Amino acid sequence: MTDSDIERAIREHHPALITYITAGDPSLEETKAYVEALDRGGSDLIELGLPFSEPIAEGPTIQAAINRSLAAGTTPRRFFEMVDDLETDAPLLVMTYYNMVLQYGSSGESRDGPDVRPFVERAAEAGLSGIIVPDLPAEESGPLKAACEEFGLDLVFIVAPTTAGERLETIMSQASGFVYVQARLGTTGARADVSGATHESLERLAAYDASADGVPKAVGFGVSEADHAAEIVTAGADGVIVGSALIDLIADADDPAAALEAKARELKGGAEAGLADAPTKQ
Amino acid sequence: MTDSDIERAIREHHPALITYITAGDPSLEETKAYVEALDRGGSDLIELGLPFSEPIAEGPTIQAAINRSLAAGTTPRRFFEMVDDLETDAPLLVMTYYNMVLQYGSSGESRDGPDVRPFVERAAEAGLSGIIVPDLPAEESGPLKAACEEFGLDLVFIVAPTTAGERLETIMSQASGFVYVQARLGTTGARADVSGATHESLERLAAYDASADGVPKAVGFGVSEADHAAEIVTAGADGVIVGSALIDLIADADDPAAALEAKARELKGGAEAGLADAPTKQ
Amino acid sequence: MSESETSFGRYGGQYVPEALMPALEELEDAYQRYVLENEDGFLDEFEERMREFGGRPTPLQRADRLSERYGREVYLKREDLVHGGAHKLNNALGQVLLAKYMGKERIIAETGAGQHGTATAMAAAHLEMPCEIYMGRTDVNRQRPNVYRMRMNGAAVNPVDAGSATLKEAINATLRDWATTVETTHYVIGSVVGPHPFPKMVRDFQAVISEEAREQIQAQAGRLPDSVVACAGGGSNTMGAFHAFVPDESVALYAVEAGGSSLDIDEEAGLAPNSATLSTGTDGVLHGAMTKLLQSGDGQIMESHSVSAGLDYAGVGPELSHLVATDRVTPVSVDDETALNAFHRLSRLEGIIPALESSHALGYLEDAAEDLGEVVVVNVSGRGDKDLETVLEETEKRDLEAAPDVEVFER
Amino acid sequence: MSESETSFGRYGGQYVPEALMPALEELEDAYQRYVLENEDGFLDEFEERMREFGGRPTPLQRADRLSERYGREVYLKREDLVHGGAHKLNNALGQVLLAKYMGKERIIAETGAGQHGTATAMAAAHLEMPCEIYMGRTDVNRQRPNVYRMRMNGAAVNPVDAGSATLKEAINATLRDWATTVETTHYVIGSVVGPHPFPKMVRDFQAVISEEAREQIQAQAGRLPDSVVACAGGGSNTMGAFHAFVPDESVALYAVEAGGSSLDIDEEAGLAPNSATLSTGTDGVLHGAMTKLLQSGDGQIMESHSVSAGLDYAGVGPELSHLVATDRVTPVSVDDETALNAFHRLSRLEGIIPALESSHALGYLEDAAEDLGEVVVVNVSGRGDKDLETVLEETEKRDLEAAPDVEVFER
Ligand SMILES: Cc1ncc(COP(=O)(O)O)c(C=O)c1O
Ligand SMILES: Cc1ncc(COP(=O)(O)O)c(C=O)c1O
Repeated sequence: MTDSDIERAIREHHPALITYITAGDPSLEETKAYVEALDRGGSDLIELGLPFSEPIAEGPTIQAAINRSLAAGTTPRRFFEMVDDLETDAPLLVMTYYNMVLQYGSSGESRDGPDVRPFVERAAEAGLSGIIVPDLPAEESGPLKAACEEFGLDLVFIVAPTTAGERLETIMSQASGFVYVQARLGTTGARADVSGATHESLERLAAYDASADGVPKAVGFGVSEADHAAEIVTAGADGVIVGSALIDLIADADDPAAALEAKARELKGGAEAGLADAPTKQ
Repeated sequence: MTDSDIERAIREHHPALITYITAGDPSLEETKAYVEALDRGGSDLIELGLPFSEPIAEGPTIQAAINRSLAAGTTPRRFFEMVDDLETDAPLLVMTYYNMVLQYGSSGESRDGPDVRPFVERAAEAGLSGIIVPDLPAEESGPLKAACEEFGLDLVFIVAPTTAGERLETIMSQASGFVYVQARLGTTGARADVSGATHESLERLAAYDASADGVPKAVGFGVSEADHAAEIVTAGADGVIVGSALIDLIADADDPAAALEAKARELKGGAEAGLADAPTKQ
Repeated sequence: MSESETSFGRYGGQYVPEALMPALEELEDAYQRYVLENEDGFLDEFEERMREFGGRPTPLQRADRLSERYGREVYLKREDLVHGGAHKLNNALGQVLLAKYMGKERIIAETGAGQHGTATAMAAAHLEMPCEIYMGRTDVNRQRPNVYRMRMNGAAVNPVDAGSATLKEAINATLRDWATTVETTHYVIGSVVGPHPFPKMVRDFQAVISEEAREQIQAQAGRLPDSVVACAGGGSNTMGAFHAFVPDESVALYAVEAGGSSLDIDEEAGLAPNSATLSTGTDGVLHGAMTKLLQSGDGQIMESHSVSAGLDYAGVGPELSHLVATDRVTPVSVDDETALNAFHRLSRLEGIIPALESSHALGYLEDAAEDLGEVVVVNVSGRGDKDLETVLEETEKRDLEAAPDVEVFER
Repeated sequence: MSESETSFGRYGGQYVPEALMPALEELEDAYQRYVLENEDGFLDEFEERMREFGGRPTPLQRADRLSERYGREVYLKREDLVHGGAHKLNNALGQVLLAKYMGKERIIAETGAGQHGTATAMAAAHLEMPCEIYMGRTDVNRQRPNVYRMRMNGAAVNPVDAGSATLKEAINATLRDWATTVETTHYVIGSVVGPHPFPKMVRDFQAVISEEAREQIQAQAGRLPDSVVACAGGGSNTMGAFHAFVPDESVALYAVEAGGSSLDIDEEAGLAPNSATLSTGTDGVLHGAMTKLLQSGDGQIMESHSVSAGLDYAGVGPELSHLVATDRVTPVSVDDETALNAFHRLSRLEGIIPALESSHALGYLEDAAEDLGEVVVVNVSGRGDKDLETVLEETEKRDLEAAPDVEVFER
C-alpha cells in the first residue's frame, strides 16, 4: 500500500503536530488566515471542522465555535470554496458529523437514502486529504470507506479508552492515514490535568504497536500545552492533536493569527522535545 | 290543650306580625333597643336569632348579621342575660341551630352525648316562649320536644314547599305555637318577587286547614313589604314573618330603632288590610 | 325509618332543614334499591365504569424500602392510581351515576382542596350531567390547577366568600343551593359526612378499597394484616380502607388525623391549629350529623388547620366517631412536619409522590411502626402532584430531615 | 452483528462516537439475555413491578360520547392511568431494572416536557439507583412542576443552556455525559430513538400497550379493530400501541404527528413550525440512528415546533420510518388548534383530561373519522395535568370551538 499524503506528512515530520479549528469561526475569511498561520507555525496536519448543529462529541469550547460558525452562515458549499483557495504545506482534513456527509448534494434523494459520494468527491476536488467523522464507528463506515477509497482520501478512525478486543483489531485493520487515539473518555476540550489520562491511553498505545500494521497513531482530547505534547510523544505517539486550546486563542487573543502561529510552534517544540525520551522506533 | 303564650298572641292580634332580628347585631345593647322598637311598632311575636357559625338555612343578609354578632362577641350566656332584661308585650322566641342548643351547659359531657335540657331551662328562665331550630327536622326533635314540654316552651316546626304526605301530617300533629310555613325553597332573604311563590305556599296552606288541629300558620321566607303581608293574609295565613328586610334597616338606617318601629307598623297595617279580603274564619 | 337505621350508635342522623328531608327520603330509597339491591343492574354498571373509566382494581404494592426501614411488611394500597389521582372518584362516580338513575338533572358538590370537585367534575362529564362546584375563595386561589381541571371538564366553579372561605363554608353554600334546587338536583357530598344516608352510601362506594385490599393481602402475604392505616379528614378513604376489615377482630385499624402544628386549641380566637377531630373533638351537630367536632364550649365551630387542605375540616364521619367510641378504631394524629417528612420519604424511597393527606398515614409508620404488627397495609389515598407548591413552601420554612435540598428548586 | 440486526430496512444503526460502542455491545447482550430470554427472571420481575408499582394493566375504555359523535366504536387505551401519568414508565422502569441487572451504578436520562424525566426519576427511586436528568433550560422554566417532581424523587436535574435549550440539546448533553461515564452509567433513553439496541428495546418495553389492547378489544368488541391511532413524537407510545397489531394486516395503523402551526418549513431560519417528521422529513442521521429528520438541505437539524412539548422533536424512531417506508403505517398530522380542540373535547365529553401529545391522536378522529373503520382504538398516552398552563395560554390566543369560556379562569 502506498502511503497517503497524511501518512507521509506524519512520517516525514515525526513527531507530528495536528491542529484543529472550526471553519467559519468567526468567519470563513478569517479561517483562511488562521489555517495559514497554523501552517507557518509548524502544523503537520490541519483538521478543519465543518459545523453541524448537533455536535455530540464536542465539549463546550468547540460547541461554542460551531455555534459562532453556523451563526456566521457557514455552509458546506462555502466551506469547500474556502478550502479550494487554501494553499498550505500541511495536508488538510475535514472533521464533521455523518449527517453533513450524507446530505451534501443529496437533495434528489435516491431510493436507498442519501449518498455519501458527492461529499467525498467534492472534498477530493477541494484538495482535502482525509475525513474524520466522530459519530461514525467502524460498523457503519462501509459506504464512506468505499467512497474515500474511490476518491483517494483517508478515513480516519478514532480509538477510545473503551475500545478493546475484537473491535480494536477491526478498527486497526481498517485504519488509514492515522489512528486518532482518544486520550480519555468524554468530549473534546482543553484540560489542565491531561497527563493522568494520557498515561493510560499511552499504555494502550504500546499494546497497539504489536497489532498495528504501521499506521501512525496520534493522541488527542484534552491536549493543550507543550509539555503535554512532550509527554505524549515520549510515551510513543507519532503525533499529538490539539483543538480546543486553539479555539480559545481565536476567541480571546488580540491577534489570533499571530497567537495561533506561536502556539503551534510551541506545541511542535514540545513534541520534538518529547522525542528525545521516546523509545527508539524509526 | 291550653293555648301557649305564642298561640294566644297570634289569636288575639290576628293577623299577627312576627318579626326576626339577629341578637347582637351590631351589639346586644342595641338589640334590646331594637326589640323594644319592634314591640312598639306592633310586632305580635319577636324571634331573636342566637348566632351560630354555620347558618346553613340563611341567605346572605342574615349570614352577614350573624357574622357581625359573632364578631361583637355574642355568646349564649350574654344572649340570655340580655333577654333577662327585656320587657315586651310580644312574646319572644329564640331561633338558633341545633348545635347551640346541644352545647349549652354541656361541658361535663354525659356518656350519651350532650344534653338539650340546660338550654331550654335557661330559655324558660329568661322568659322566652318558644324555640325555632331550622336544622332540626321532626325526625330528630324528640329530645328537644320533650325538654320544651317539660319547661313549657313551644317548639316551632317549619313546613317547606317539599313537605307532603305522611311527613306533613306528622309535623302538623307535633306542632305547637304556630307552624312556620316556608314560602319558597331556598334560604332566608328579602325578595322583590315574593308574590308568586307565596301564592303556591298559600294553596298548600288551604290544604293544611283541613288536617290541622287548629295550630296557627305563619308564612315567612322572602316577605319584605306591606303588600306582601296583605297578600299572604288574604290567602289565609294567620301571620306573616319578616326578617331580612329588618336586618337591612339595622345595617343601613340612620336611626334603626325608629326605622324598625315604622316598618313594623307598616307591615302590621299591610297584614290587617289583607284580612278584609280573607276567607271568613274566626 | 327507625333511629338505628339513620345513625351509628349515637352518631349520625339527619339534622337538616325541613326542605331537604324529602330529598333525603328519596335518596334513601334510591340507595336501598340501586346500591343495596342492585336494581336495574346499577352496581354492575358502577363496577364496570370504575374498572374501565376509573382504572380499578388498584394494586396493593409491597413497599420494599419502607419494609426494610420499619422492619415489617409494609403494603401500600395504591388509590393514587385511580383516575383523577385519588380515591375520591369511587364516591363521585357512584353518586353521579345514582343521580342519573334517580332522574336528577343537575349535580352540585363542595370541594376544599379541589380533589372531590375534580373527581365530581370528571364523573359528571363522563356521565353527561351538568355540574356546579362550590369552593371557598381562599381555596380557589391556592388550588388553581384543580380549578382549571374542573373547568376543563365543563363544570362551573362558584367561589364562596363567607367566613374563612374554605371547605366548611363551601359545604354551607352547597347546602343552601340544595335547599333551593332540591327537586331536580343531587348533592354529591365528598366524604362519609352529612345527613343519613350519605355516610353509609359514601362508605359503600369507597368500601371497594378494603374489599380489594383484603383479597390482595391474602393472595400476596398469605394472611390478613395486623393493621390498616389510613388518614382521616371527613373519613371517606378511611372508612373505605377499613370497612371490609371491621369484622376481622385481629386487624387493628388506625385513623390518622392531622395534628397540624399543635393539638391545643385557641378557644378565644375560635382556632384549632389541627384537624384532629376524633382525637380531641367533642360531640355535636354539624352539616347534618351528630358526630365529633372541633368546637368551642358554646358550640361554635372552630377554624381547623392542616398543611393538607383535604384534611382541614372540623368534623368527621359519624361512623368513625362511633367506631372510635366503641374502641374498634384507634384515632391517632401526625403533625404537619411528620407528614411533610413522610411525603419526602415516600417520594425518595419508593418513587411515589403521595398526597399530603396520605402522607399523614405514612407519617404514622415513622411515629409508631412498632405498634403496627408484622404486616401493615397503608392506604395511599391520592397522589401528590396537587401538593407540590405547598410542599415546597412548607419545606422551605423548616429543617426537614427527609427533604431534598430545597435550594435547587429556585423559583 | 449483521446489518439486518441493528437496523430496520435502511433505518436505524449505531451512529455514535466510538467510546460508546462497547456500551452498546454490552447493552445488546443484556437486552438479548434478560429481555428476550428472560434470564434470571428479568421479565417476570419487570411485569410484576409494572403491575404493582406501575398500575398495569391499564383499561381499554369504550368512549361513549366520542363513539356517538363519530358514528363508530371508539375505544381509548388508558395509558394516562399508568403511575406517573403516561406510558413513559413502561420504558423507564424496564431500562432502570435492566441497568440494575447489568450492575450499573448510575442512571442518566434526557427529558423534554419532563415526562420521561419524571418517569425515570420514579423508577430510579423505586429501584434505588442514583439518577441525573438533563433538561433544556427553556424546558426547565416552562415545566416547573415536573422539575419539582424529579427533585422530590431524589433525582438531580441538570439544566442545559446550549442552542434552543430544549429536548434536542438535552439529548446531546446526555450523550456527552454518557461518553464520559459509560463504564458505570446507563443512559435511559426516552423513546424508540437512538442507536441500536435502544429502538428495539424501548419498543419491547412499550409493546405491552398493544398486547393488552389486542386482547381487550377482542374481549370487549369481539373482534380486532379496523384502526389504531397514536400520536408520534419519538414514537414510543406509537410503537407500543402498534407492535402487536403489525402482523394483523386488516388493522390500519395511524401515526399522528404534530402539524404545529403549518407544515411549511423556514429553511433560512432553520425552523420547522411543526414536528411532522414522518410526513415531511427526509432521511438522515441524528442521535445515533438513520431515520426521517426535519433538516435543512445541508443537513443541519431544524428547530421543530409543537404546542405539545413531548412531540417537539426533529427526529423519529427508525422503526416507524421503516414501517412508513413499507406502507404498513400511515403518517398523518394534526395541527396545534385541532389538538387543543381535541384536548377540550375529551375533557368535556368524557371526563378525561388528556396530555397534549395524546390530544393529537384524538384530534385525528375529528379530522378523518370516516377513514378509520367501525372499530377504532386511540392510545391516550398520558394525562394532561402537566399541560394545564399551556392549554390556558394557547386557548386564550384562539377562538376554539371546543373550549370552555376561558374568561372564568382569570389568573
Ligand atoms: C388524597 C386525599 N386523601 C384523603 C382526603 C381526605 O378525605 P377523606 O378523609 O374523606 O378520605 C382527601 C380530601 O380531599 C384527599 O384528596
Ligand atoms: C404523554 C406523552 N405522549 C407522547 C409523548 C411522545 O413521545 P413518544 O412519541 O415517544 O411516545 C410524550 C413525550 O413526552 C408524552 O409525554
